[in-house]
Amino acid sequence: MKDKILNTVVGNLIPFIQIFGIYVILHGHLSPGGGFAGGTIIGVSFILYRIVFGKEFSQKKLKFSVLLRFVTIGVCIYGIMKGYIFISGGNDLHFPQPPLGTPGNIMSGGFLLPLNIIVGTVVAVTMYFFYCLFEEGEI
Amino acid sequence: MNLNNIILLPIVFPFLAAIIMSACNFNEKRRNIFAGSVILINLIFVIYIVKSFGEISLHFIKINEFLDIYFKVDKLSIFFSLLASVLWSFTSIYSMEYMKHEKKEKRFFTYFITTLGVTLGIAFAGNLLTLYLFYELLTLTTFPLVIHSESKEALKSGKKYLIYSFAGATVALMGMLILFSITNDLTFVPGGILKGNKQLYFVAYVSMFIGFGVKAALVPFHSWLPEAMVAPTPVSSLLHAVAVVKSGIYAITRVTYYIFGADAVRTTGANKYLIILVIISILMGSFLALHQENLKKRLAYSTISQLGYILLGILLLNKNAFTGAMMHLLNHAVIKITLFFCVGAIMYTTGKTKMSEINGIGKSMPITMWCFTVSAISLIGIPPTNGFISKWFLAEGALLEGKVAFPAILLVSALLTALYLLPISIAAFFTKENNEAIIKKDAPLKMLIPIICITIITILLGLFPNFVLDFIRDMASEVMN
Amino acid sequence: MERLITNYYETASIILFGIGFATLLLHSNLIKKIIGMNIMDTSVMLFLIAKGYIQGNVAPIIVDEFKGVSEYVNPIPTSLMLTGIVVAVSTTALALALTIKMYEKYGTIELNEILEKGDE
Amino acid sequence: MTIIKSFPLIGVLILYLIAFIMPLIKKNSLVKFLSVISFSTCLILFITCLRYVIYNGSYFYKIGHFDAPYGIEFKIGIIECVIAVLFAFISLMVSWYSCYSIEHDIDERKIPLYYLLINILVGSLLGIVFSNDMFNVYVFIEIGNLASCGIVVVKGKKENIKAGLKYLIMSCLGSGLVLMGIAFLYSMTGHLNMTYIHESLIKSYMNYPQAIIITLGLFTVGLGVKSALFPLHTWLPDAHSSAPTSSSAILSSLVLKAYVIFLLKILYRVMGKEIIFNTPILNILLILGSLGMIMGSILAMFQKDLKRIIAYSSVAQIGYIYFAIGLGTELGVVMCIYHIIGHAVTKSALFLCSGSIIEKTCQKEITNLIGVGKEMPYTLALFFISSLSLVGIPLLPGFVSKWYLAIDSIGVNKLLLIIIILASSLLNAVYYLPISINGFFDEENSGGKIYKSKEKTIKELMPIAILVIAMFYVGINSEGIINLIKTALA
Repeated sequence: MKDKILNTVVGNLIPFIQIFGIYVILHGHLSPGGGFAGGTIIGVSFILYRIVFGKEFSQKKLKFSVLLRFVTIGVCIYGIMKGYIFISGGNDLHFPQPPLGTPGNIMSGGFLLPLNIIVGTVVAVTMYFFYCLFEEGEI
Repeated sequence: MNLNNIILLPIVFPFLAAIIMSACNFNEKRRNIFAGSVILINLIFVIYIVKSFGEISLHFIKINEFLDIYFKVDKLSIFFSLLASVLWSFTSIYSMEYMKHEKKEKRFFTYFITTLGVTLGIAFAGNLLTLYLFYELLTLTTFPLVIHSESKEALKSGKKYLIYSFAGATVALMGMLILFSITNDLTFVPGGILKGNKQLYFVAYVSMFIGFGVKAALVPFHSWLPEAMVAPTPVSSLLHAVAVVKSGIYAITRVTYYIFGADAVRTTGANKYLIILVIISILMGSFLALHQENLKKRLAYSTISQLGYILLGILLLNKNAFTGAMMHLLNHAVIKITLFFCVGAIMYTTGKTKMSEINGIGKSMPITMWCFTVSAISLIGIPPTNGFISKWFLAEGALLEGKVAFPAILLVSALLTALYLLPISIAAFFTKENNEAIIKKDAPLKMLIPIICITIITILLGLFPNFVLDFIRDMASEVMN
Repeated sequence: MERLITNYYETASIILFGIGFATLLLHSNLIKKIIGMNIMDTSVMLFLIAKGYIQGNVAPIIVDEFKGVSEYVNPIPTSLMLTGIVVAVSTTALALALTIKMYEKYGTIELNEILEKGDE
Repeated sequence: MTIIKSFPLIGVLILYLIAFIMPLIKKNSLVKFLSVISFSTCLILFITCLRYVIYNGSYFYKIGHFDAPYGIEFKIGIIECVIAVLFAFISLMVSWYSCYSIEHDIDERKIPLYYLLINILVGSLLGIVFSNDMFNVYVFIEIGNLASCGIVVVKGKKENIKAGLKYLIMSCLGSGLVLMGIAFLYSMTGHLNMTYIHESLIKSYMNYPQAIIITLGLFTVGLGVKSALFPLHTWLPDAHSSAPTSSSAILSSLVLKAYVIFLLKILYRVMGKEIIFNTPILNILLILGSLGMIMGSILAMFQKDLKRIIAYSSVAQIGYIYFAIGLGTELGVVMCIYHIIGHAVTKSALFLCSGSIIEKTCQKEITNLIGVGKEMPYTLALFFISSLSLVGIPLLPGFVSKWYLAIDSIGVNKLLLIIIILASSLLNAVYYLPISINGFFDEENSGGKIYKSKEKTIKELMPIAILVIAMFYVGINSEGIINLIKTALA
């Protein structure tokens, strides 16, 4: 895996993949795509990174504990936000209801955008974990 | 209301005492005093309750119409509780001495006292569910006593005893279930609560009779009794002559006369089939006892046949037979406990248990053997003794029912009782002691006192029975209207 | 019987379900079992989405303006099946991880061999 | 006042949020403390919610801003709240017990992961009980399915992984069937919300006769596999005996019951009485239930391993629960719920006692657990008391439910059933009592054991003692609980 051509090609390619992934996440709630699809794309870029540059190099860059903390915080924030929406919706509690958002502009979706971003990151990291798990049996 | 709580005292007090007993370990001497005093205090409680008889009844835990623990004092419960607590006190004195050569007395006494509480619970039970609850507890508390010596064989017979009692309890539970679904009321009312005749009554009555019969050593289910003889003598004497077996009989009397009522049982016609079973158990018990080598096993088989007498009296469903049965319950308890005590005394002093070993023992242990012979004679039923009175009433009841066969069976089995009891006395007194010199070494004093007192009671009951007889008579009239 | 012919999506999915169910139960190789499990899940998804399909309508994506309700296919089963896919993926991932561990510990992934080996 | 209405949802959310915080915390004791805190807060929430529901009746709680047919909603009734309180109480006790004993079962690094799985599992069980939306219940079932496989496998030994994989495959099978059932229901009615499905089914069940039978079949088999109904129970003994103690306690007392509750909801809330009475479903349940009762106990008799005996006995008790449903009468359903409560308390106490016994004496076979009574008298005494309840001594929940089941079966005048009930309670006695008897009384080969040598400290026995007291409470005031459930069903 150490040959020069692959490294340089992949080195330039990965940033573009990641940008496309971010684009898909951001436009998730208003156009086809969304957190899940965008997250998988970014996850694929991590995996590509690991295949090409080998285990110990990617270990240094994407440390397991950092990613784990990232995922758990992401899920907690997701839980709190969704919980707030659920509780506020519960029967006749008149908390301010986040706006439903008009198709077309990003910022109008109230909670939808941050939720999508979090889902994207979580899915990306889990994809990466799956791959590492199956490649060496241990992340 | 507080007066009614008194009824709880004799049941709960032994439990507490047992817990105290197991918690702090006294030395040998103080423990005996503690056990003896607990049982005597209990006896006083029972007598006090008996004095204020009649209006005491208490719903201990009333959850719903079926799940309530209900205690009530009535004539039958006084009769049984008095019998149990008096004999319990004698056995406690006896076992203080006897348990010396068995180890682990502390555990023995804890379970011994708890069983007293449970038996009084059965005596005072006001409805069938409380009776069933204490009936199950009786199995659990007597189990450690049965397997006291913890030898391989004791554990095996303990297991058998457990399986028999649990199977019997389940069959009795089935009867209770069917009964409850018809009447949904299980309280004991003299004269019975069932009206009319339904096919289900037959099934309920038979299953309850067999269920409780297992504990009363009915023939097909009797084999646990001789094997339970592996337990130490105070256990086998008290439990298998008085508490466990009689509670089976007590439960059957409760079911027959206080739930079904005599005429309801007669209409179901169940008693015709069950009487055959009872007769088999009378004859089988005596035949098996004839050639038993081990003394305790012989007495166990004789218990089976004597219990058959009592069941016969109950099943004949008339006043005289009922009186005869209750009298025999009392006499048999008193006589059988003396017989067991004497056999225990022989085992304790000379270590002999076999028939062949005990010839000539009358000279070295005169008092024990004299009491043994007196009780053996009264069990056979020779006129002046109390055994005769109960057999007389049983025969009268049988004749009243128009069945001539039963008195004949009673006489045959009386003969058989003579055949298997008297050889012991003859061997003890008249056969020549083969070689050792006759050393006069009778049982220790603490064992002799209970034996002598109970033999005196047997003789008194024989000569002046009418005090107890009138009590039983008006109990019978109350039940049989 | 003719009803089976007309909505052939449903029949196809039920046949697929049967195949998946059988492979899951009968095969002793663990990987084959997991494949069977996946076939079963996909067949249920096919069944549900086929239920949502309305002849001649368009996929429920708003391209430029909203064409009224009757134009679009029923979106609910498709959205349900999104979660269904996630669930199927996660169970398969767990099952595969366990198979790897089994291979490490037992050396084989044939279930009947493992059962005998496991007993000793 | 209305905040109480959203307590059930808050409870479930708390469980999930705290679950995901756990991997972040480094110190294990803090993780354990956190999980106990989360369960106790849930317990308090559910008790207040129960009292609220008793006074003001059950209500529908719509989640988010979309009302019923489209949004998801929770149905908070008396039964759901009683079961939720039961689940929270038992998981509190089990997690309190596991605080002391978990180090023996799994290694250090995995403890935060373990408590994460426990929290998620209990959260998903509560979800199954509360939710009124079919697909939502399916998602909760899947989460519960993965979490319970996780806690079985967490030990990482050979037989754990085999049992975990077997469990995973069987429950995936089950949830596949359940999903197919939901698909059928959706195709028939077009709704996913149970109350709406019920309304449209009542109107249209005439023209789908076979489809309804297929759906019922799918649900019964699917949920039967997951709740270890007799012929489909093969995974249960391996999973429960190899899993660590606290997880096998939760598995057998809570997880199996949630699926039974869901089946009850489908039978009585989605399908309704008239539909299921003309299908043979109830008799099938009756037969399977009684088979389970008898075969479960018979299989338990031949087992050598202590935990496998208790696992098989929970197969028998699940047979009791299905027997109660199969009776079909209203009292039958009441008794089914009562037995769920009674059995959950007894079984968790039994599993915890056996776990502590195995942990201390590190002997799994009952043959060499002979003198354990001398060494651990209190633990074995607690074990004996809870086994008494299963054997059916009056005043304990086991007896009460057996009694009412028998009365009910007489009411339905199927007398044969009493014999089955009594036979199975006798069989229970045959395999439970020898354990305690050999433990306490066998002097012969337990001579060398010193008194109370291996006894766990009082602190560790406290949760089991509280469970046994709760068992007595359930037994004593059984009348109150039964009336409560009766009012709920009316």
